[in-house]
Amino acid sequence: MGCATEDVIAALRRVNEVIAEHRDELVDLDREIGDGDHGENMRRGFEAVMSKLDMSELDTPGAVLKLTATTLISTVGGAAGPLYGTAFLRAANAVGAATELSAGEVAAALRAACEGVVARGKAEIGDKTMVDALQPAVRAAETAMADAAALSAASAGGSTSAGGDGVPAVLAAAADAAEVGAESTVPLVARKGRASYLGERSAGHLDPGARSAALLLRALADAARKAAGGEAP
Amino acid sequence: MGCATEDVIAALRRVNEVIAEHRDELVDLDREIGDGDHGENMRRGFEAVMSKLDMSELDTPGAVLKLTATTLISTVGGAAGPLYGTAFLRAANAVGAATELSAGEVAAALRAACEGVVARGKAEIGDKTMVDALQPAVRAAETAMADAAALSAASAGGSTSAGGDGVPAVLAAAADAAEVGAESTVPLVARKGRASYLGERSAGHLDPGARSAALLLRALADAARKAAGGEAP
Amino acid sequence: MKKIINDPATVVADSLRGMAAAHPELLRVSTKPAVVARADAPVRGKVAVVSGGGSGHEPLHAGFVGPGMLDAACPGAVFTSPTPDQVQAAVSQVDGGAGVLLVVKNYTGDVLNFDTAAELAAAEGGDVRSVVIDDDVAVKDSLYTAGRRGVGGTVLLEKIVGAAADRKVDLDGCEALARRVIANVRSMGMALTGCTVPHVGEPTFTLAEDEMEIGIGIHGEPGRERMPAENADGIVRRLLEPVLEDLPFREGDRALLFTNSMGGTPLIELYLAHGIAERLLAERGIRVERRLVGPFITSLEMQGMSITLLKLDDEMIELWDAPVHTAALRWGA
Amino acid sequence: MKKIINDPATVVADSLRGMAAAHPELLRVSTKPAVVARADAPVRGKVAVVSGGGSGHEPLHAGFVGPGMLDAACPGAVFTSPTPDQVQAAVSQVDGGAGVLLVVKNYTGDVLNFDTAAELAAAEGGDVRSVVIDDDVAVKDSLYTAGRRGVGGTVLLEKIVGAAADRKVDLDGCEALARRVIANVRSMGMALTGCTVPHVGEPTFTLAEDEMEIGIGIHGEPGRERMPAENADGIVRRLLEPVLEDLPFREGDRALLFTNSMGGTPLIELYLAHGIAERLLAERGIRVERRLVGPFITSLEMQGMSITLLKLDDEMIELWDAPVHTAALRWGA
Ligand SMILES: Nc1ncnc2c1ncn2[C@@H]1O[C@H](COP(=O)(O)OP(=O)(O)O)[C@@H](O)[C@H]1O
Ligand SMILES: Nc1ncnc2c1ncn2[C@@H]1O[C@H](COP(=O)(O)OP(=O)(O)O)[C@@H](O)[C@H]1O
Ligand SMILES: [Mg+2]
Ligand SMILES: [Mg+2]
Ligand SMILES: [Mg+2]
Ligand SMILES: [Mg+2]
Repeated sequence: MGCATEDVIAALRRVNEVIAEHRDELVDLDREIGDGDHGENMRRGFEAVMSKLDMSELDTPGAVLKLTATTLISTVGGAAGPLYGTAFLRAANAVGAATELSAGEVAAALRAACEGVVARGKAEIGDKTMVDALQPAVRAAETAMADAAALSAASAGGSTSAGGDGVPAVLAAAADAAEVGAESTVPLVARKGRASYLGERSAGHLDPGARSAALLLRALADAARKAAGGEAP
Repeated sequence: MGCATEDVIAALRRVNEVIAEHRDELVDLDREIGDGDHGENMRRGFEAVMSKLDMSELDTPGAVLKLTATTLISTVGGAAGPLYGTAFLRAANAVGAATELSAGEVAAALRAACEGVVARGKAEIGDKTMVDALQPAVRAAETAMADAAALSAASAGGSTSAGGDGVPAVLAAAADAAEVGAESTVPLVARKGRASYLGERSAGHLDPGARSAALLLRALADAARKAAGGEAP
Repeated sequence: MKKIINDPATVVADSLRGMAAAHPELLRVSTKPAVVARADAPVRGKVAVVSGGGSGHEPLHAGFVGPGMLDAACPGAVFTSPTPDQVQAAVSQVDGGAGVLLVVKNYTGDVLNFDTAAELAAAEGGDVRSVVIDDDVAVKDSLYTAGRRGVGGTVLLEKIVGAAADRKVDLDGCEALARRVIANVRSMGMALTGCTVPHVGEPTFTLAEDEMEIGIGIHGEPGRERMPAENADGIVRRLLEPVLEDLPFREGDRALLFTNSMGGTPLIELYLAHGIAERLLAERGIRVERRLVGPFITSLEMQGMSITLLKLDDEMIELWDAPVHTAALRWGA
Repeated sequence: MKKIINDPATVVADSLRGMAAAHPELLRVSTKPAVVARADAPVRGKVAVVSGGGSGHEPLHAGFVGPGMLDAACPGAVFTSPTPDQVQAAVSQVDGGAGVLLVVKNYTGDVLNFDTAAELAAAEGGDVRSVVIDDDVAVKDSLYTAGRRGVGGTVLLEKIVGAAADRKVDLDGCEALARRVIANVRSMGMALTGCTVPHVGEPTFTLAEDEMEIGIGIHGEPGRERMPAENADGIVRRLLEPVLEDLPFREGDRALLFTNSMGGTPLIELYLAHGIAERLLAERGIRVERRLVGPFITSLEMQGMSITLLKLDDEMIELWDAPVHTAALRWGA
C-alpha cells in the first residue's frame, strides 16, 4: 500500500502544525543572521495552503503538491517562497498523475524537489542554506530505498514494489539526515542569501531555512508513519 | 562703604560659577515638569555675560546690570531669558548712575527686579514660578534693611546710610527667604509656564526657575559677604 | 545618548550649516544669530511671514521657508524659544515694506521673546504684528494654565497665510486670516516613547513597554495622562474625539486632516493611523477634503503621533492648494 | 513592542488603506494582492516602471508612485519581498503597451520572486525586463556572497528612469539608463539602534549605548561590523570613504549627494550629517550639484543613516530635475 492523496494532505496538515509550533524559533534564528521573517513567512504560507486545500477537491498527490507549490509561491515571498514553491512544483511534476505514491516515487520526488531548489538558488552544499539539509536528505532517502529494495528482493524473491511501508522508512531516513545536515550549518560562513552579508559573523548560527527544511521532512515522516499505523519509535 | 562696580562684577562671576555647578540639577528639575532646558539655558546665558563683561569697560553697577540684562535676553531664550532679562533691566534702571550701591539701593533694585518679572510674566505667589522665590526675597531684604536702619539709628544716632556692611545682610536675608520660597513650590500645582500643562501632575516637584532664583540670590549674598571681608557663617 | 552629532552645544548651528548646503538656491542661512530666510528676501510689497521656536521640531519652521510659505524662521536652541535678537534679525532681513506677521506658538517663552522683539521692531518703525496659535486641546485653556499650546495647527497656518501673503494680501488681511485659521484648528498628540535633548543626554521622560502618554506637547514634556498602551484604533479615537468635541466639528463640515508623526513613528504606522482617522471622520459625516500625512512638527526621535483637524472654507482650500516651494512642503512649483 | 497598529498580521494592508485614503487623486490601491498603482494607469505608449520589495522601508516604493516616477509598487510583508502574483498584477495594471521595466533590489528573495513574475509575464506576451540594483558597498560582491544589496541608489534610479519613461523614452532606452545609474551609484549605511518588525515583536538586533553598527542593509539585519559609537564627523567619514573609493569618484566629478535617514534619526541630525558630507566632498574636489536629504528608504523606526552618491551626467541632471508628483517626492508639479 502506497501513499494516497489523503495521506499527502494529512502530511501537509502535519507540516502546517509543526511550522506553526516552530514559528518563533524560526523567527529567532532568522533574526540572528537574517531579517527575522522566516518563521512568519512559512507560517503564513502553510496556513494559506491549508485553506486552499480545504476549498479544493483534488484527486492525485501531484495535484495536492502543485496547489501547495502555487500557494507557497503566492503567499510566502522572500527567498523561501520561490525556493519551497519550486521544490513542491518539481515534486508535483515528478509524481505526475499517480494516485498513490510508492517509496521510490517519494524518493524521486524528494530528489526533484532538491534539484529545483538548487536550480533556482544556485547554492551548493556548505553555503549554509536549506540545501545543506535537503541534499543529505535526498541521499539518505535513496539509500533507504535501495536497502529496502535489496531486503525485499532477498526475502520475498523479487517483488516489483518496494512496498507502501517503505514510505515511512524513506521519509524517516530523509528527516534524520536533514536534521544532521541542518546542524552542520552552525559553524559555516554563509555564502548565499541574506546571511552572506554578515561574512564571518554568520558562523555560529543555525541556518533558518535548513532548520525549516528539516522540520518539514520530519513532519512528513511522522505523518507517513502514522498513516502506516506506526507508533512513535 | 557700599557695593562698587567691581563688586557687582565679582558677584556676577560668582553667579556664573554657581549656575554652572548646578546646571545638571536645574536640567533635571526642568525635565520633571518642563522640557529639560532650564539649566543649560541659564548656563549659556551667564557664560555669555562673563565674556561680555570681560570685553567691556563699565564704570557703574547700573551699566553692569544693564549689560547683563541685554546679554541674558539675547542668549537665554525660553521663558527664563526674558524674565531674568527684565529683572536685571529693571534693577539697572533702579540703581541709575550711582557708582556705589547702598544696602537700600540693593533692596530697591531687588524690588524693581521682582516687579519686572511679575509685569512680564503675570505670575502671582503660589503659581509655582520663580516669583515664589523672588517675592519673599524682596520682603526679607526690605525687613533686613528696616532692621539695620533701626539698629543703626538706635546705636549711631541717625546715620543717613544703612552702611555698606548692610549689603551682605540684606542679600543674605533675601537668599534665605528665596530658598524657603523655592522649597514652598514643591507641593504646588503650577499655573504658569510649561509646568501648568501637567495640571495636578506638577505637584511634588521643585520649580526649576524658583530654584535658579534662589541659587542666584545665594551667589550674590556670598559674593557680598566675601567683598565685605566676611567668612563663611 | 546616541545621536549623530559632534557637540551638543553646537547642534543647531551645525545642522543649519547642513541645511544651507542642502538648499543653496532656496535658503539664506545665518548662524549669529540663527536665522533661515528665503534666498530672495526681502520680497518687495509682500507681507513677510516669520515664525520660529525651539529647534528639535524639524522640519518646523525652517523647513517651511520659501515661496508660498514663510519668509524666515528663527530656530532657538533645542526646545528653547528663540531670543528677541533672532526675531529682530529675521524681521529686518525679510521686511519688504508691507509689514511683518510673526507666527508665535503659545508657550510662555515664545510669547515673551516674540513680544520683546515686536516691541523693539515697532520702536524702529516697522509694522510688525503677531498672532499666537494655541490649537492643542490636551491643555485646558483657563486662568490656571499658560493656555493651550501651539502644535500641529501651526503648519497649516503657515501654509495658508504664507499663500495669502504670496498673493499680496495685506497685513490686516493676513492677520485676520491667521486668526480665522486659529479659530478653526484643533490638535491632540500622544507618545509611545520620550526623546532625548542633546544637551540633556537623557530622555525627558521614559515610558514602560506597556505605557503611552496622551496629551503631550512637542517639547518632550510629559503629557496630561499616562495610561496603558492601546492599539491603533484606540489611540486614534483618543486623539480624534477631544479634537472633534472642542471646536466642535459637525456633520457636513469640510476639513483638512493632518496626521503627524512625532519623529520616530514609521510612515507605515502613520498611514495606518491616518486610515483609521479617515474612517472615523466619515462615520461622523465630516468631509475630509484635504490631507497631510508625515513628520512635519516633531519632537526629535520621539515615537508618537498627533492629529490636527482644520475646518475648511473655500478660501482656505484655495490657499492650501496654492503653489509652495520649501524644503519640506512643495507642490505646484 | 510599541507600535501604532492593530494586528501585526494586517499591518501592510491596513497601512495601504490609509495611504489610499490620503492620496485619492494620485493612487489606486488594491490589497489582494497588494499593489499601489498610479490612478491614471495604464498610460498608453509609455514604458511602465514597476518596483517593489518588503514593506517597512517607506516611503520606498509606494511613496514614489505617480507621474514622473513609478507606475506601480508591490509592497510585500514587512521586510519580505513581494510574491510573483503581486508583481504580475502590477504589471497587468500598468502595462501601457510600451513594455514594463521591473526595478529589483539585489536580495535573493526579491530577485527570485521578480524573476518568476517576469517569466510568467513573458509567457503572456508582455515585454517585461528587469534591472537589479546593487549599490551597497558594505557588502563585498564576490562568489562568496549573494552580491551587493540594493539600497539608497534605488530611490535615485526610480526618479531618473521614471522621468525618462515619462518623456516616452522606449524600453531599451529606459533599461540602458537604469544600468547607467546602477553603474554610477554607491551607498553605505549605519545604525545607532535596531528596529522591531511587527510580527517579530523584538528588535532584530540590539546595540549597547556606546555601540554602532556599520554597513547595515535596510532590513534590520546586523551590519558587517559593530564598533564603538563615534561622533558625526567620524560616522560620515566611515560612510563616505568606502563609497568614494568604490566607484571610484574622482576630483572634478559631478555628483548627487543623498543623505538618508533610516527612519528614526531626526532631521536636525540628518542635516548636520549632510553638512559634513558636503564639506568632505568639497575637500576632495567633488562637485555636489544636486542633493536629497530626508527619510526616503528606511528600516521602520531604526535610528541611523546612509549616504548615497551618484555620479551625474547632463542627462541624469535633466531627468532628476524633471517634474515628479508622488506622495513622497514632488516638484515642478
Ligand atoms: N540561494 C539560496 N539557495 C538556497 N536557499 C537559500 C538561498 N538563499 C536563501 N536561502 C534560504 O532561505 C532562508 C531564508 O528565508 P527567508 O527568511 O524566508 O527569506 P529572506 O532571506 O528573503 O528573508 C535561508 O535561511 C536559506 O536557508
Ligand atoms: N509666567 C511666568 N512668570 C514667572 N516665571 C515663569 C513664568 N513662566 C515660567 N516661569 C519660570 O520659568 C521657568 C522655566 O524656565 P525655562 O525652562 O528656561 O523656560 P521654558 O519653560 O521656556 O523651557 C519655570 O520654572 C518658572 O519658574
Ligand atoms: Mg528572512
Ligand atoms: Mg524649560
Ligand atoms: Mg524651553
Ligand atoms: Mg525577508
